[in-house]
Amino acid sequence: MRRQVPFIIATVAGVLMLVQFFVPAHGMVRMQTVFTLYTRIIGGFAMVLGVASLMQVSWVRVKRRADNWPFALTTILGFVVMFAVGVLGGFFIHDPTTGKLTWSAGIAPDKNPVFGWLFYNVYTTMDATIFSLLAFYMASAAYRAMRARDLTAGMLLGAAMIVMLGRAPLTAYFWDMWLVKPTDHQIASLGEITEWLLTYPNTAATRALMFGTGLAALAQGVRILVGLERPYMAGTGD
Amino acid sequence: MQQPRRGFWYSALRIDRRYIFVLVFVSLTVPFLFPGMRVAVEVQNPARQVYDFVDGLKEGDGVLVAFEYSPSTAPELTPMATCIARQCFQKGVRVYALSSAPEGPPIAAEVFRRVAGDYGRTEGEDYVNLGYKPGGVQAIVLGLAQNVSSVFPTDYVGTAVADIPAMRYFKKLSDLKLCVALSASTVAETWMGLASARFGVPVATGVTGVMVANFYAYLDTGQLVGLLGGMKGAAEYERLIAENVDPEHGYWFATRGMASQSASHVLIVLFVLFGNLAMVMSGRGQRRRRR
Amino acid sequence: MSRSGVMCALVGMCITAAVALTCCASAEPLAVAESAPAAVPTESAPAPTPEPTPATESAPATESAAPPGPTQPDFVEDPTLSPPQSLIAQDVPGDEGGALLLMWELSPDDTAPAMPREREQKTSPALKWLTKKERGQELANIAAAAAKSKCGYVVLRKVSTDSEFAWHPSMVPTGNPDGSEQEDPDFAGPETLPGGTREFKDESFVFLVPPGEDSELVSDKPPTLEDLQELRARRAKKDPRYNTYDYEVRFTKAGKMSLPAAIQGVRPRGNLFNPWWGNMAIVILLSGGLILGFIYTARLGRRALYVRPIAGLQAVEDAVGRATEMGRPILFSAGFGGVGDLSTIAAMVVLGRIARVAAEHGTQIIVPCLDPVVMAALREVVREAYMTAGRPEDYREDRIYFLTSAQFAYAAGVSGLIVRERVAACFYMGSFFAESLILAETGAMAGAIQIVGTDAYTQLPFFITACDYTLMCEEYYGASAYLSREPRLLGSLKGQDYSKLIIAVAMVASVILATVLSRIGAAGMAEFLQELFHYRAG
Amino acid sequence: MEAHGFWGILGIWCGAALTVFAFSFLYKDNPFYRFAESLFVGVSAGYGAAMVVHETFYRDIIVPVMAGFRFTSSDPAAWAMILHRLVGCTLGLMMWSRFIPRISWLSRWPMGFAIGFGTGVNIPYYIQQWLLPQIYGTVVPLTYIWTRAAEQKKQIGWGLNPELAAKMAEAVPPDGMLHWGLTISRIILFIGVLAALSYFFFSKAHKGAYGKFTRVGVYFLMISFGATFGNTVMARMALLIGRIQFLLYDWLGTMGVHLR
Repeated sequence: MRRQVPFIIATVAGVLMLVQFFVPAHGMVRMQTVFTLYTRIIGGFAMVLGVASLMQVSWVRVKRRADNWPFALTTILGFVVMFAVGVLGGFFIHDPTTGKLTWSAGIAPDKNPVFGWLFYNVYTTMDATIFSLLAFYMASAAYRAMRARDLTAGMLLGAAMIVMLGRAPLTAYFWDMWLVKPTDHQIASLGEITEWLLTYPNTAATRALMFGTGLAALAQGVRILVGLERPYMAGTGD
Repeated sequence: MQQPRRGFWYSALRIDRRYIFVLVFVSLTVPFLFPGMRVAVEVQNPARQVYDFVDGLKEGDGVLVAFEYSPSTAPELTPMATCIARQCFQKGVRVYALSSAPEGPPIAAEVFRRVAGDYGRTEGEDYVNLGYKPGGVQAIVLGLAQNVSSVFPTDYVGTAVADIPAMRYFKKLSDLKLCVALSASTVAETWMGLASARFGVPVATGVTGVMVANFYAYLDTGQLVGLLGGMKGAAEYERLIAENVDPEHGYWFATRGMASQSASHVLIVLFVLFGNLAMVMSGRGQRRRRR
Repeated sequence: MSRSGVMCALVGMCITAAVALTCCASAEPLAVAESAPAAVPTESAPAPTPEPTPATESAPATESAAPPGPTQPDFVEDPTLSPPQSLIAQDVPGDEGGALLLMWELSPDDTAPAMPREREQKTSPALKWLTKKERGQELANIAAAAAKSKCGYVVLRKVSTDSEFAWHPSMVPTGNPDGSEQEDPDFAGPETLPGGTREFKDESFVFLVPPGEDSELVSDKPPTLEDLQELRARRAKKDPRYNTYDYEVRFTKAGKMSLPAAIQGVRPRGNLFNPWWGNMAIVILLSGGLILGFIYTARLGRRALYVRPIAGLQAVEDAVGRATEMGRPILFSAGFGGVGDLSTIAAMVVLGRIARVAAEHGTQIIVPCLDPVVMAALREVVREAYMTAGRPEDYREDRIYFLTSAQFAYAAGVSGLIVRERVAACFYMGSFFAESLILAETGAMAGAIQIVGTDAYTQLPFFITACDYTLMCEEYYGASAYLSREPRLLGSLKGQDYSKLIIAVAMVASVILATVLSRIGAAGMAEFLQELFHYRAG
Repeated sequence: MEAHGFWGILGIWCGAALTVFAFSFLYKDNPFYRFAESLFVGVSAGYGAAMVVHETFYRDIIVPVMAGFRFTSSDPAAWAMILHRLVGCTLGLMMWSRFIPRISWLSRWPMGFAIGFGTGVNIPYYIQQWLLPQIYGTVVPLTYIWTRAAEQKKQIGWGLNPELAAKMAEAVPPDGMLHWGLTISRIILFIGVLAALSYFFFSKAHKGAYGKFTRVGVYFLMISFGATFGNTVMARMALLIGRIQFLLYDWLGTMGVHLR
């Protein structure tokens, strides 16, 4: 009951989906939609679990006045506001033509002014900004971590620099001015070299990686279906 | 790291990274202070293939543009969308936009709002913004292949698709001549795998630079008809549009960024060279165990 | 597998079949519109119900049951034109059941050359062994010749219970996207199929969703119950599970059309196998079989299975040991996969090992999670590891917590964590995306030993440059097998290896063959060889 | 987006402030960044939760069930539809058994279902995404025949240089000839695939000639990673450029400074 039923459920679901891929009949397609619905619902309930965990952690920090508890409070407030506005914003949308709120479903940021404002000016701004922090880290990584310690690292470096210069119109332009034009296209342009690098050696390696990953995924799947690995047992005591 | 802590090169290796950050910021900002600055972009084949394919479409054909990205990657992907919209509108090709990402539709609306006017194209007649649908891109594509209205009963602003003239020519996925998946994730692969391989609709992708290298493998197998890679790809497309389609209109975001792009690339290359030089001169790299 | 495992597998298979049947049954309406035939075929049932017998031959004059009605505005019937011959209807193989194929022979009055049917194009002697380009050229020539003859064919359709035939939807240029025809002002007659056409694929069937799942309900202006029922009734007409259909095919020339070749009571049905995916089935069966086979040979233990050492894994002890010396915690991140993702599952195995070592050394392990379900799973993995190490009292659940499910919020949170907690060793196992550099570089800044295992090859360069050890893609999957030295997992690794060997051999052989073929001018055969590996998505 | 109205401008200022807060992390970890970070954590969690409430609880459960009950009289199929929701919610509620450790083993059932489902879906997907298409792309004749038509389509160099392309095309006989460059490239590609594949072969120690071959594979891998690195630099810089454009154009724009 505790050990075998989950395994049976997993195997049944897995084998059914595997079979469904090859059986195009409508009944099986319908089954897939039903199963997808189940997983969506499970995910929804699990999300509650996760949010509860986050709120609990933050709340404990606030209650205990742990260090930096104001930030935990910020998290809680941010969540509460966004959630409330989001839920209401989903059910009452602001109709720009009539200018009044109407009952609806769905959660379009631009239909609810408040939610939209939070979404665009807080959510997406932070999203984009933290994303763009990567540029700085990239630079420092290039300076502090990229070392031609051996031949392999050297090749990584060389390829990276060729691509970077080839992708930079300015350098590509000067290369063309000084090398390509004078020799009447006996020397390939930097962009073409980059293209070649990407199209042949890069594709070769990528393919090998894809073969490997695909097969490894298949093997792991088989192991799960026959119960050699039972990750679903985790997280539930005994 | 028990090494003698002395010597210029040694200290250079341990320079505070904040100086690097400042340099990066400056190299990116300065070019923008000279709005007149332009850099010519070399057009490569993957971008040209996209251009040629759209160029080969006839008036009245349908093109689907999937805005599968959030504003965080808009600098790379939105210029591509703008260019595709321009080329399609100029040829009279209908454009349908949809997204499996909740942040996508507003971007699509913005792009259409900016471009459509230049060619006198109207919403509903020449382009439709179908909006966002949860449940994953696989479900969306499979649904579209059967029946559009089952997935998108209404468009983004809530008009029933039955009342939209342009939707008469887009009842199911196979009515389209091209799908363009603009994505910052593997969603583009899913579009390719389903739309192209299963339903035979050609797929071109515009992806962030991160994924370009891997997508070349799909280009070679013919899974893709064309590929726009990152801001450079967008700039290439912008050049093709600006020179062949519509010189006067348009504010070429990507092309403008190219100056900063070049500067930063050169800076990074210099960083790498200098870092390695410092390692050599200081006589010892950090002995980090590695493969 | 253990005996109980085998038992469960068997039980599982039985239930699989049962669920399949019930699920498909529940997909069928229990009681349907009055037009429903006695037996609604359950496509995926093992014994397929007999296809409604197609009228293989039709005597035109007698069976032209339907006089041209008002839905046929601008073709006048002309008995002198002879109709298409020997009309038959076939189910399109390997589909969901939403397509029907009408095939006929040309009307004697048709002057156009017969166009090869779709399924003939690869086999007919004229078109065999041509490359795609050549074949396309040939077909284009035939089509051009056919276009010269100003004749064509029209298809009419009706639900068997209806009285009047109407133009087939795909010949009516307008209408609702949901396929329900509507009167359109600028409707000027049907688009006829060109002369020489000998087949027509009717793909206009749509399966009705169960009541309540209609997408209209979630739109901004949900319809009333009456509207919805009316709409569903209209859609039910297009559902081949509820109706059979009658067809008429007429030969048209210069605004006239012949008497119909008619056919009654046919409908498509779903099929039990899609031949297009045969090569995929072979790949899965072959590789899966190899993997299972090696698992069993490994269990019998006839010969020890060698697996080459994987550098990154052997360094785990060193890393944890170093953390112990410095008295700092270690950090583990399971990446962005959901609990079902294979990369996450491999991460759990690796975490089990790391946590055990940490427990033995008495080192704190911090695990911030992106996915609540993953979090729950990881908690249990760590707890079991501590118990195995005999230190259950050291296990602290609050060190394994749900941070957030937003990518960069997570990256920011973890990088802040690394700096604040002065982490000594970081393990990133799982699938990572753009945030990889933030994590890896912050770790490098904090001077932590970093060991990475990921299947996200876009992020590998940064991990390789910024981290100490990197398990690339498959190495990472192999890690779980390598860690738990179980013969079964090693066996599965073997299976992968041999599948790879087969792929390599197949590629070498085919490439050489293709090259030779193309050099001796049989490019078509080379393409055919390539087509064997053609992919279909699903 | 250009600012209009008080709220628009306030939004831009708020966005600019958060941007600066986040960038301040580059100097050092500080309260401003921590504020922005924790705010973002909360807001994104709230966003996700609101999404779930609408897309799952409302659209997938409440709406269909409410509508379904209206149908049950006319169409028994509605019962099946409602039953599906019921099963799904039961599984979902089982997940919540984690709140009660004593019965937390119940949550294995939904997890087993989710994992089994994911496995079954992913196996074919990986194969048809990564295995077959790439074999398909590799199994091509190594020799490439150059025809004038093909050459005329492909313009070289700066891409927009018709007369040069025409010149190149003239050099090609119309019936075609062996293109050595592309042929060699294809051979390199093919060898690269095999070599890189051999690196991921676990059953054999990397020794001797085979070891050297796998080294070649590693070189190909490294070139590929290098290319990825270069492209990613481009991507990240582009993102930062986006933010800088926001600061320089939108934010300064609200202060009357127009750089465009």
